[in-house]
Amino acid sequence: MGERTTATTAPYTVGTAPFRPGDEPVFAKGFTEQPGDLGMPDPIKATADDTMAHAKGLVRVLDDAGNASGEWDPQLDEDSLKLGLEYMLRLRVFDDRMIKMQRTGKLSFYMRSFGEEAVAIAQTMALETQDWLFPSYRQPGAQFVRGRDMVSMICHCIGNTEDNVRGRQMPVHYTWKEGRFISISSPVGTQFSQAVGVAMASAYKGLDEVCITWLGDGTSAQGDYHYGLNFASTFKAPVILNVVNNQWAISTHKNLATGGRTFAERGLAYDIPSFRVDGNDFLALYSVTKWARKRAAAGLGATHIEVYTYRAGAHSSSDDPSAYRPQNEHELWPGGDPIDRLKQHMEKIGIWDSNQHDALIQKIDDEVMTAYKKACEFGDLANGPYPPASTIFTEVYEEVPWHIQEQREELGK
Amino acid sequence: MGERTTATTAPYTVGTAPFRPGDEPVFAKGFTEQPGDLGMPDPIKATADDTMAHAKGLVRVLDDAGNASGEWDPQLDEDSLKLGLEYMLRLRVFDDRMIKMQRTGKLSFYMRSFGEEAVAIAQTMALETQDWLFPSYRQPGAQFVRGRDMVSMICHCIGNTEDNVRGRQMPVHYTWKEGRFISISSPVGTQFSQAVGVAMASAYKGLDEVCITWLGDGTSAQGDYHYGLNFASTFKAPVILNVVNNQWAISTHKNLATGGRTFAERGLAYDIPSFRVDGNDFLALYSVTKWARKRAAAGLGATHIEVYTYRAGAHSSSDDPSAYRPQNEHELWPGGDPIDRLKQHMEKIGIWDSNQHDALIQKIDDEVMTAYKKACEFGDLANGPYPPASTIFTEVYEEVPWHIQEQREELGK
Amino acid sequence: MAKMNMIAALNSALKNQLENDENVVIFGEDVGYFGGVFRVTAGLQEEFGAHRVFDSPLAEGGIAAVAFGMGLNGLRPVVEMQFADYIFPAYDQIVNEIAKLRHRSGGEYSTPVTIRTPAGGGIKGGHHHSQSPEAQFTHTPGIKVVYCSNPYNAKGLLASAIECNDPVIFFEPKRCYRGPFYGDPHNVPTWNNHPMGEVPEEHYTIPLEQANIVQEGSACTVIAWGTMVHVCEEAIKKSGVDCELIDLQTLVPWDRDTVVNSVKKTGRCVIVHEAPKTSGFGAEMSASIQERCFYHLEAPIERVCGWDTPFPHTTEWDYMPSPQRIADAINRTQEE
Amino acid sequence: MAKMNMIAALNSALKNQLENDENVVIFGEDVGYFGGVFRVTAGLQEEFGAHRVFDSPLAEGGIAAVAFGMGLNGLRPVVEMQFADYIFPAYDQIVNEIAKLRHRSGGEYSTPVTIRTPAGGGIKGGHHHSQSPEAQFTHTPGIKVVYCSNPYNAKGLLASAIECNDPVIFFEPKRCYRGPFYGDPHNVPTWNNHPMGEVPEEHYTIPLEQANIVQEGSACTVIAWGTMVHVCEEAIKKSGVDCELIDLQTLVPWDRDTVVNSVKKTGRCVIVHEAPKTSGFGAEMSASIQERCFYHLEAPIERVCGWDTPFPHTTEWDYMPSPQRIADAINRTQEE
Ligand SMILES: Cc1ncc(C[n+]2csc(CCOP(=O)(O)OP(=O)(O)O)c2C)c(N)n1
Ligand SMILES: Cc1ncc(C[n+]2csc(CCOP(=O)(O)OP(=O)(O)O)c2C)c(N)n1
Ligand SMILES: [Mg+2]
Ligand SMILES: [Mg+2]
Repeated sequence: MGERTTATTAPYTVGTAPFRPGDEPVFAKGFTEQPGDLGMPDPIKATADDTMAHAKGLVRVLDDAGNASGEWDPQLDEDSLKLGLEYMLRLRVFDDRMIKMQRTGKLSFYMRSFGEEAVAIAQTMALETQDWLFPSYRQPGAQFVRGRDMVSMICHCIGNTEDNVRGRQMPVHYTWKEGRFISISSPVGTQFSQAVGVAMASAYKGLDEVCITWLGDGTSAQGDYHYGLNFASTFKAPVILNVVNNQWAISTHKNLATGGRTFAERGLAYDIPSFRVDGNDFLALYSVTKWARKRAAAGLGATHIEVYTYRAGAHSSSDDPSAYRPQNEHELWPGGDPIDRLKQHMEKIGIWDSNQHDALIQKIDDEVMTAYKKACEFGDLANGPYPPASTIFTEVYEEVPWHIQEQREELGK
Repeated sequence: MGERTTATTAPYTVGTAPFRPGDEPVFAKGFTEQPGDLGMPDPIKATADDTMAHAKGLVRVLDDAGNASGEWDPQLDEDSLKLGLEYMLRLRVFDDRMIKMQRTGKLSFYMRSFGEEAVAIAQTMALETQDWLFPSYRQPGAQFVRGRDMVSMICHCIGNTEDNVRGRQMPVHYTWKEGRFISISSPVGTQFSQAVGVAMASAYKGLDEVCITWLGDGTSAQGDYHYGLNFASTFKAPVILNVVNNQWAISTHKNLATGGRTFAERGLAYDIPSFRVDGNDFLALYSVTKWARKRAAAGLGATHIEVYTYRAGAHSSSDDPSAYRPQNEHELWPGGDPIDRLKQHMEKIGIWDSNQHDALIQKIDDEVMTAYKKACEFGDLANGPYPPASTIFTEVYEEVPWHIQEQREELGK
Repeated sequence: MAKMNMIAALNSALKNQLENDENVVIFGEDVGYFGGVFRVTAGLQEEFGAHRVFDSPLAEGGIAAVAFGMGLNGLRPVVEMQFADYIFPAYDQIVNEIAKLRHRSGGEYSTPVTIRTPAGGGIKGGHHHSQSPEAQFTHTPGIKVVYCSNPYNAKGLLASAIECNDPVIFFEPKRCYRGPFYGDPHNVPTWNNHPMGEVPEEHYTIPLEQANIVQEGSACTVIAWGTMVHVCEEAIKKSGVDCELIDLQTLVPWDRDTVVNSVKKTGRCVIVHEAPKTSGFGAEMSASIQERCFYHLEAPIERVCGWDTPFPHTTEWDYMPSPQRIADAINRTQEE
Repeated sequence: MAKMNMIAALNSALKNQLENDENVVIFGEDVGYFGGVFRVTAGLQEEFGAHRVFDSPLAEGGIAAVAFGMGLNGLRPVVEMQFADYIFPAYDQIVNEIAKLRHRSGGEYSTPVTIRTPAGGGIKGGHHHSQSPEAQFTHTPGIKVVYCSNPYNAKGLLASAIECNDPVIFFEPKRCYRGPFYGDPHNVPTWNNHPMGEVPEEHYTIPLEQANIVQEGSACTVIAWGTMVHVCEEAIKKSGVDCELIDLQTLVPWDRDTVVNSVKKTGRCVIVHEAPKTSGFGAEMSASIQERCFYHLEAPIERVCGWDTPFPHTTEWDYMPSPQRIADAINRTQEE
């Protein structure tokens, strides 16, 4: 059998990113796909095949100039547009404040949603309040939509005495049952398949509830992605399965997570209607999610959505992307910025101007600062006070078993 | 939030089999897809998209009357056809003998390839001898093609002193390094992703080798299926990835493993050329596998093949399918029997008749009986002798570490 | 009371739970129409419907994940892993997710999943149908670990496991499904005339955290679970020593008082399990007993376990602790 | 000799291996272009090419499986699991497949995979960036388990692991990547002037199965691995007791003679690890030592471990064994 010298095959291919530090990123200006290219199939009657063009293409409502058009235009009223913008701005300002606090040691770690603010916000706005949210660490913005108090969010991030998860998890790993925002877990992707179970329970009980979940382009390589799609398909669970393709998984470009097709196409192979959506287009995201909810609530099962966006910031506060991608790559990204694009649209239709915008930012800045100060009254990571050490031992089980009780006594705190 | 009474969604769907005991299976007579329906794309130039029709359709060469036609006809010479038939018959006779032995306690357990004999045999014949075989428990037939001595195979199954895996694994879990037949493992699906690594190593060394692997329709629900396809796609590994869709996973019909699409279509979503092949059509299987090898050897990466067949027998000697499917279902299966169909073809082209056939069966019967008797000389499960108990302790590591040595001494055998 | 083997007893427990709590759902590979490869769920789909008892795709990781989600959203899922050897694709979902949900969410969420799985050797299953991986779960805070040994405790413990608001992993010694096993493969008794084969049809529970003293004795404490409980009974007879035999039943949390009091009384202890010795749960028992009973111990605590090798097929009787090996260990504790 | 921190030492070991054996390949999440989130593989792709050092899809189960196949077919894959907490999706491939291949194939096949993974607490990682899951691998025959503690042994042990023809899982205490940790989060020394920060540039090995006696002593044997070795040094000072400190280095197979001789000499023993107490590897050490040294023991063997709870974020210093808790345990062994 073969010797090394008899080689006839090439060594395996190792993918890389299109641009690396030192390269000048060359992107098209704007996407080639345009609003109106794709029609809206009937959510009740559509088959997976009816979404093939949507899975390969890109659902858009806003064009590069900020005009909304096409069948997917959700025709949102003024208040909703303003709310959407406000939530996105709040998330961005909040994130910036947290990153500053992280640098001063007031929290150990942070992850921003920078550049992806539309994702959780538009999608959560498209749902009903009884719907379950099962996020990754990149969708905390959903909490603003459901009205979570920022003080409580900050208390979690700075791990103080008012942290509702009692300092047990790292920052950004929110839990908020009142808002049906399910606990975020660090192992990536696990929520994707779990969400199917949440949705099946709602269906079992005959309730008008759906569950939405998200994972990243990188994470789609996990087994949980396959489990999620396959169980959802098999049981026709009322679940909305999103892959947020922000092009990067830490330093690993999405070229290394997919062999060249869109992520959305993966869903078709499970007979699940699948859409690729401009993730920086608030209106398109809203609209596709509404479509998916309608279908799920009718008992027709899952929709798979690839949210096409770009991670504009570092992966986390521990990461420095200048080591693996050009520093200006995100500015050249053809999808632009989700906040700028909604603002442009609102200006275009005459319900917004830059004075209002600046005033809103100012208002939010103040709110965030106020919340921040209030939260710090309960302690922060640099200075304490922290949740008492006894919280290590509680809620491991419903009741504290003898061996954990003994250990608690041994610690004596 | 919702009460049970506010139900608007239907409970989740639970799939089932098309026919259950007591039902009369209603299948079409033969497949609607015909030889010649699908052309053969160029294995070097084809993209995954060029195989879309093949993934949704069914590649056939033999029609229901036993005539070969179409671009996929491999035009095998007479000797190859006779060999293929002989290997398949040998496998069937061998399996029948083993099942009889199992009933007498000479082996603990057995799994037949009944109805699926063409799979491993046609596919292995289409490969080169240096290619790696990474089977599940349903492809032991590949060993006949590579010339493994039946005595040695039986010695494994009956766990005697000559078992080359030293009585460590259950019957049918063959290993045969000389034939590049990689060790079969019980946890289903693990080989599928491992095969990609085997193939990458061949490519790394620049050798003209490919690796072929198989898993079942049921098993395609495992994470390893997704890993195998995704890593193969990402690294363009020279691997042939087969899903053997024999309709059943023990009692679970394939309806519960896929949401209604073909398994082959799954491969397209990874940008891997994908084919659905009549798995009881020796010629079609051979041909598609040759195609895949050509492509892999040229450094163009994986091919995904759904082998469409039917598990005619029980899942294993521990299983009784009459509890979950009509007893005559396999007789009505439109794909027929792989041995009958090749025989019919050979008769049609005038190179075979029933006298030859009966004589061949007789010859094989004798060979198997001779091998069986010879193997039993080295012991069998009912009567021993077995591999010595000391084999428990060796080859756990390359050398026996102190703690295992101590335990060996404690056992004192 | 009815005569039941362990399969019937488990089936009876599941039936009671399905009747009493509409939130109980059962799923797993082949558990629906067919009723499971060991028939533990036989008849349940027919009686309770396919939305309550159903077949799932062949993916243990997906099964565990879906159970997690159902449990979080108010159901009480009971899943079967077809063999304990095949639980490992679900390991991440169990140890990182199911076990930690309550803690990580500050108690806002929890998921009362029960994972049933046939475990252990003695059926010529070789490497991958014989393992007894309980120790690989006892190191994970947040799940309870139960191992039944006979029809009576199988039913009572399974009822408790399902009713427990914490996740529970429930091991069933498959060698004992149809009868106890006393270490002699040629002696194949049934549960028919065994006192533990008398099982109430009605619902009852055996508390988790409670061991069972199978027989009292004064000279040595023998601790076992699953199939090994019966093998130990035989070994004790063989040894001629007056042993106290404890069936641990629940491994996490284990029954401290029963164990510690017994060892303080006897001053000697032998721990027996099928799984490999190194880092088996016997190590934890030995270490804990030594810490709590040091000044009462008259002889080293002995462990009799599976060897530190994969589980073999033809030579399995040389792998599993035999009555003789256990009796020898008991006798060694009496030497001083 | 050069001054190296643990990251540089590991990088140096990998570089030597890539140079000396063309069959060595390295892959994992972010290990290629970027050089790993902890920078252990920095510069290697540039030097050795993208077919030898590369980024893989984000799937630990796939990484382990591909490594299995490469190892079986003649390569010597060294893979990184980004955090030990994320190794569990690969658990099946490791414990059922990689560990058992040699045995199950009658020795015809084997796969010399090395799995490197940063483990342990002390970096405010909370539930899922802090775990130290070594015990969950020590129960699996067929793999060796190594845990380094300083730059010098990190390099020598990693070289041995890669050259070993058996699969090895190699834990790196991430808290000690840049300096030892003595239990005081406000004291952050570097490896710069530490004797173990002097590391040869050239290839060398430290045998697997060999513990390191960090300091000799006569009154109590303290056994630890990883970060806890340094915490124990501090604790021993605090205790004022003349302790012998053993850095176990390799857990499977562990160094029987060094450990047993030490405990026979001192008659006392404290075992320390970060992982939860129940079924941690300390249980195995305690049980084994008790079996082998029973008649030499003057006091109960103590274990000082992480609590039986998930690993917390803000209160991690109350979770990890502190010098004080360890010193208290050492002192308790001296009471009799
Ligand atoms: C199972 C697991 N493996 C590895 C990690 C470490 N890790 C955290 S985020 C991340 C990248 C995720 O990328 P992607 O899925 O694209 O999500 P994004 O960060 O871009 O939102 C990695 C490797 C993890 N948290 N869990
Ligand atoms: C990981 C794992 N889970 C469960 C099993 C038990 N089991 C063995 S074969 C089988 C069904 C496999 O069906 P399929 O993949 O369709 O293959 P077929 O038997 O039809 O060839 C099951 C559930 C196993 N061996 N491994
Ligand atoms: Mg990403
Ligand atoms: Mg099948």
